Amino acid sequence: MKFDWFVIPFLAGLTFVFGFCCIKFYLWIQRLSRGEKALLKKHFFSPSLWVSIKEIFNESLLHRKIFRTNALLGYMHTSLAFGWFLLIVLGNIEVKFYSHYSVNPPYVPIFLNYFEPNTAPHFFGRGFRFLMDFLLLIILSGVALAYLKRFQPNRFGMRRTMQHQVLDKLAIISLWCIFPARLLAESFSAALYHNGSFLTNTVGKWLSFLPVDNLIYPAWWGYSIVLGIFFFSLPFSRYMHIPTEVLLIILRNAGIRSRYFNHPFQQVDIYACSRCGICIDACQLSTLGYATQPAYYLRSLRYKTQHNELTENCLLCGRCVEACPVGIFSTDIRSHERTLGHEMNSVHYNFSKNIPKQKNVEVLYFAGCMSHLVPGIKKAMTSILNQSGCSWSMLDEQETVCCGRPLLLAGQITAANQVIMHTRSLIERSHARILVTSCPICFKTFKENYRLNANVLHHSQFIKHLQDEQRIVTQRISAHVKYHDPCELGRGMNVYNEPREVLSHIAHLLPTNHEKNKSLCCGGSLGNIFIDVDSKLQIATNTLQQMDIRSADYLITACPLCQKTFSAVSPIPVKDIAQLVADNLLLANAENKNNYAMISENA
Amino acid sequence: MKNVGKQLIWQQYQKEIAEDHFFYVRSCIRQNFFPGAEATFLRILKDVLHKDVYDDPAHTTCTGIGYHTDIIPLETTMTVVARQFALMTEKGYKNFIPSCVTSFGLYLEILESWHNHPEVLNQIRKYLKEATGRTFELPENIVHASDIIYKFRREIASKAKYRLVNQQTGQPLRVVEHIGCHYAKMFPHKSVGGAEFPRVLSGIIEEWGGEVIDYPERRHCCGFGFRQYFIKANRGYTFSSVKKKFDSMHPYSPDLIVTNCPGCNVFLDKGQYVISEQEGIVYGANGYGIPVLTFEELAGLIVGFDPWDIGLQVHQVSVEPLLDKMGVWYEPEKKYRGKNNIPLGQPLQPTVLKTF
Amino acid sequence: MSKIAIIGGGIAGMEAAIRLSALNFEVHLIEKSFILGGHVKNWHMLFPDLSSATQLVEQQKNQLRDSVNILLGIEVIRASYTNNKYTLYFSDGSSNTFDAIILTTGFKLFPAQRKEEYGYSIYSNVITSAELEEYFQTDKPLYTKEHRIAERIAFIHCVGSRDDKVGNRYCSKVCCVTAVKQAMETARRNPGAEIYLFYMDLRMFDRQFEDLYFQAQTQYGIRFIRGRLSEVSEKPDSRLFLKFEDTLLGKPLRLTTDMLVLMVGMEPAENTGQLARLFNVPVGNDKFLLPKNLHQYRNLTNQPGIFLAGCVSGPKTIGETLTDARSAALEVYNYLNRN
Amino acid sequence: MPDFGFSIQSSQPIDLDKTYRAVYNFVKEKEPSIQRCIYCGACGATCTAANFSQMSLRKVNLLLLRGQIAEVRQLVEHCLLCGKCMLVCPRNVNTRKMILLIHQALKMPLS
Repeated sequence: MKFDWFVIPFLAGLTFVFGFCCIKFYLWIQRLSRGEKALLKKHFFSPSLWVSIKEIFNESLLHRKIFRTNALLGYMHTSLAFGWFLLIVLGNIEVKFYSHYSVNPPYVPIFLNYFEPNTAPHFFGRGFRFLMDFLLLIILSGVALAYLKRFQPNRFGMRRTMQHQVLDKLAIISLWCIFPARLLAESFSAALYHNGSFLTNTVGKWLSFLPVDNLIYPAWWGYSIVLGIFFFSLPFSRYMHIPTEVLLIILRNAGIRSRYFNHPFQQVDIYACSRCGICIDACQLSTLGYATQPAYYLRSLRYKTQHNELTENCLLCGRCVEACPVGIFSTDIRSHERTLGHEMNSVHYNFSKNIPKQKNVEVLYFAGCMSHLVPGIKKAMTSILNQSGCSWSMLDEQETVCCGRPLLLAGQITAANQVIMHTRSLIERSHARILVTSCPICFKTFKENYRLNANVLHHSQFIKHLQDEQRIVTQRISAHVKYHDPCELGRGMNVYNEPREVLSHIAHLLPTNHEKNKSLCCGGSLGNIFIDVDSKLQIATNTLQQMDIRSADYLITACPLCQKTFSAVSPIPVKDIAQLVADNLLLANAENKNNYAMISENA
Repeated sequence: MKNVGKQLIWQQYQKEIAEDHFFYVRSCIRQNFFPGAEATFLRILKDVLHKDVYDDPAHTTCTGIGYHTDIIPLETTMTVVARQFALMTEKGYKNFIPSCVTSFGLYLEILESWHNHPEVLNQIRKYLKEATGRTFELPENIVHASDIIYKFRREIASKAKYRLVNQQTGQPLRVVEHIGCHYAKMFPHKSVGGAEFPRVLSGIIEEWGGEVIDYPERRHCCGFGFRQYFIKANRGYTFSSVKKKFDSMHPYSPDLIVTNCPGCNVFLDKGQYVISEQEGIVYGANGYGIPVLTFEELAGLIVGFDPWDIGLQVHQVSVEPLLDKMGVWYEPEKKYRGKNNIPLGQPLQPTVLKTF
Repeated sequence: MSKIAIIGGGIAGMEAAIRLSALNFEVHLIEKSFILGGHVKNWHMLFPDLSSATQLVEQQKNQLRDSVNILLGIEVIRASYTNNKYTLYFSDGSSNTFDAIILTTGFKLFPAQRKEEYGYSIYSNVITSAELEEYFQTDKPLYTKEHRIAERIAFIHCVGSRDDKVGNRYCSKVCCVTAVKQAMETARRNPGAEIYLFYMDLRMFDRQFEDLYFQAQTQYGIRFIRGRLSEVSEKPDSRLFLKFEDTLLGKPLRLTTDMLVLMVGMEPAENTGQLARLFNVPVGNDKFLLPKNLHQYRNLTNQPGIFLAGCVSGPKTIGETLTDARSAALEVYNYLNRN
Repeated sequence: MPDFGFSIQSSQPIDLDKTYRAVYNFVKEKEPSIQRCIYCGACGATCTAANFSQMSLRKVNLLLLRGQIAEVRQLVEHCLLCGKCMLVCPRNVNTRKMILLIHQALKMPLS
């Protein structure tokens, strides 16, 4: 068995990383609940494992999501990750061609040119040396891009980059040195033994003026040492994401989610963050100069530094989750952390015990607190509901009640449950089959936290149904409109198409630069309890600029809070989708009232 | 503290006080709770100042207490007041001096009403005539008894045996003055010095060598308020007011409180007992209270009357510490002896407030 | 050449004199005291831009041309009107005849001792806003009369304004913003001092006034309390004990302060009534002189040739006073060129 | 003690000399926008919780300034954090944060 002392740094590092990951992964998995363990077991022994493997290949190696963000950035990541992966795989295969190795210690393929200076004479020997040179070139191009990215992040589609810590810097420097060190060692080897291919031979020739005989051994040492440094720093730096992401993908596909603060899945999320900084540009708070993005937040969680402000200063708009190449649910983590230690002192809601009996109706309309500040929405919904011919009533006509989500967003679970219980009993009292709400915030809570018998619809969905059933008829107008996806409705509840279809029936719907899951936040989000109103309006102004709304006649949204926030700064009128519909209602024939049942069943 | 501003104010609130020939009417509360006080006043006017003063045995209450507790109709009150004036007219006097501050306020109020509504005055004349056959003239000069002492304060000072000065230290005594609400708050221009910075007692105190304490709750009512005190459950209001005043004056460590109103004197004196029992607080030095004297008693003390003749032994708060400070000579064993050395009996001892 | 008398040498009088002399009229500026500049010459800084008051007065004095005849230490005693001309008889025995007269006698500060219960001229640490403003001419921080640094200062709005008790129902207009300005200046001089403003309503009516208010709240931490002072007493250590009603909470409120600043309002200048009788100009309920009407003819009176400018016709800010004086100058010009 | 049949009431006024401002200062330090309040009452007028309680943020702010912590405690426990007040506030006070900070301060040993 071949051995030389210089492999020790590499071997020790590799052993350390392997051991560290095994222990860490074991501890995480062990902390999962019994049900979650069963899910994981089931995932391992079912075809769905294939999905995970495919995803690991696509994301951990090919980095497809980063390609979508920016091709150059994607290439950089792919060349490094997939290139290195292939280098290791091919190296291991290549070793097989040198038959005298029965057992291959892991260092042999890495330092093959040292242990086997003479290329196998057959075709495969030369072929492999060529392939290995080619892969090294690809990787080196990736490293070169990484250097470039430090200085010119704009070329990679990144306006802001992450401010890294010392340990991360050490790791990144060692990573950058690995492949140049390999090139150097292999080139020296090629100069001496002519065992290289197009790259190493050429570089070897250029370097042959040096005392190659004396330098080659230190060069192998150097290669091994930088590998060792990288491996030793990996578990403590951002590069821990490399092994963790694999586990993350498996757990996620097994259906495991973080359910409370410090859940093992959350730990996996935290370690899987590569701090690539893509979330920084996605986050609108970075325009205000706040370093509160998941990269910073997760880092602070991982190293347990003070981060109260980071927990609170988040719009919970979900743009970072959409943008994250690893798919980390950072908003969940923040929501869970908000429940800790921030619980309100005591809450005491004197809800009336005597809830007046509601008349039985088909449709119960819930405007929501915010809609009361935008009475145009209430009025529009009233005329739409009247026109639709169904029997309906408005739950919060006299007194506004709260859905409880604002409390949830602030982490006030106990208080929120009190409110939810009360509002739920109010809703159930009406026995309505459909609950329509104008507020996406309420909508999300009704769907997720209420377990209602009624079918819950956002008013844009409801209007869409009414249009499809021709229960309301609208006229076409020549106006141009742009549609803003509210965070809670779009990314929150995946309602993207209904509002667009409704709008395209009435006006010319113009595209924006930020459609659907890429849409921006208005800034008014109740998720952020840190920034003040001035900052929120600044975000709203930015958003409107980016949406380039001046080309439209109206900005349409489907959330009273978005409308209220935008109206404060918008140069063009801001309308709710319901208002646009109500403004263009044509008097319809009120004959087919009975068809109404279909909506509730189909929906 | 600057006196410039106060003097400007006092200039605006000066009134005419008659020189001699007074018709004196007594106070219900004063003659019951501090029976020596009115006798001392008459004694000073007659024996010290040599004035002509008439104390008519036929006069009655002014009904002020009944009036302020809403149990006597205004016409009745006016008719009773008219009878007092009739007595004065019959005896040939024109200068009317009530002993009671509430009476003083009530007389002023009625005179003002009659001034603005002569028809009411005629009505009252008719009532009085029908009821008693008497007729009356309105007084030419009506002032409170403390105004008389104020007017003659210098004369009294010149005949004084003692001064409001601590004999041990030579420092002036620190005196809190308390003016009854009805003295100036109803008709500031009928008072000496107005309602904000009344001069009637502070002038006396300064003339007699004392230092007046200007403490934040100086203007606050003693809390009597008639309706408050006369309903037992409401008496807490009265003593809350008393406590507020004492809490406020306490940091100034007063040696003495002087009042010109009979009711105030009762509540500031007896109130110290109530507070000591209920709250365990005593405001004076060494566990004794702060002595509360009426202006007549103080004047009597100054001119050298025997403290027990003035009636200081019936005060709740022991006056001995004050007498010692002023250097007033007194016989402790005679405190509870009446005329001809007859024992009057000993009062019960409070649990918290110390007494001699 | 027409002759014009301007009675009152404050900023309104000077401004009108400057404008009219530029129009080549013979202008006589009559001032009772021996210095021009009225109240403004005593002020430190002007709201809302904190520019220098003395500079304003000095600028005006420099602009008064030689053609303006300045009569100092002189009062008008008698006046007669014949042939569209006024003859004025002065306190020094002289007399002169004029084609038009502008009354610019301005205001006097409310005498704070009339609010007895506030203890001005009784308690040594009660001062008026005017005294504070003059004190600001020095660079020193605010000391109490016992030479302690004032650590807590209360400003009381509406002293002598909006108060039927003292016979002034009107709002003096400038005190609210003055209090905010002075509170900020005090905060600058006495860092760390607690400063309270007790107001009835904050009337920040003009441009940038609200900005000052905002700045006072956020930069200087001035505490605004909607509350009415009832009375003041002195504590044994000569600090002031104040009793208020917190009118927002509806509760009584107590506070001890080192100093109390009374924001004294405006009253018509002492001789305003006399001038009104002299020229037969009507007087309003508020005792300020009444113009012909309060819209188009704010500078005209019901007497031909008698004009008003500045605070003689009601409280005004400095900006308003100067504008008013210029407008009066134009009215005089129109009047003299009416034929 | 004799039975008097009545008792002396405690003093009602707010004593600013003894005002307990720790809670206000805590909130102010973390959320300076609380100082901008002009007590107009828009928050109380729009308040969802005011439908079934005495809640008024204007009053809460005033009570904090005057150190009336017991009353603050009673009022803030009605808040639903819905944020309507923030949308109507003419001075842009960050009201939700303010409420959460008050709750935090009330839990701390200083109060």
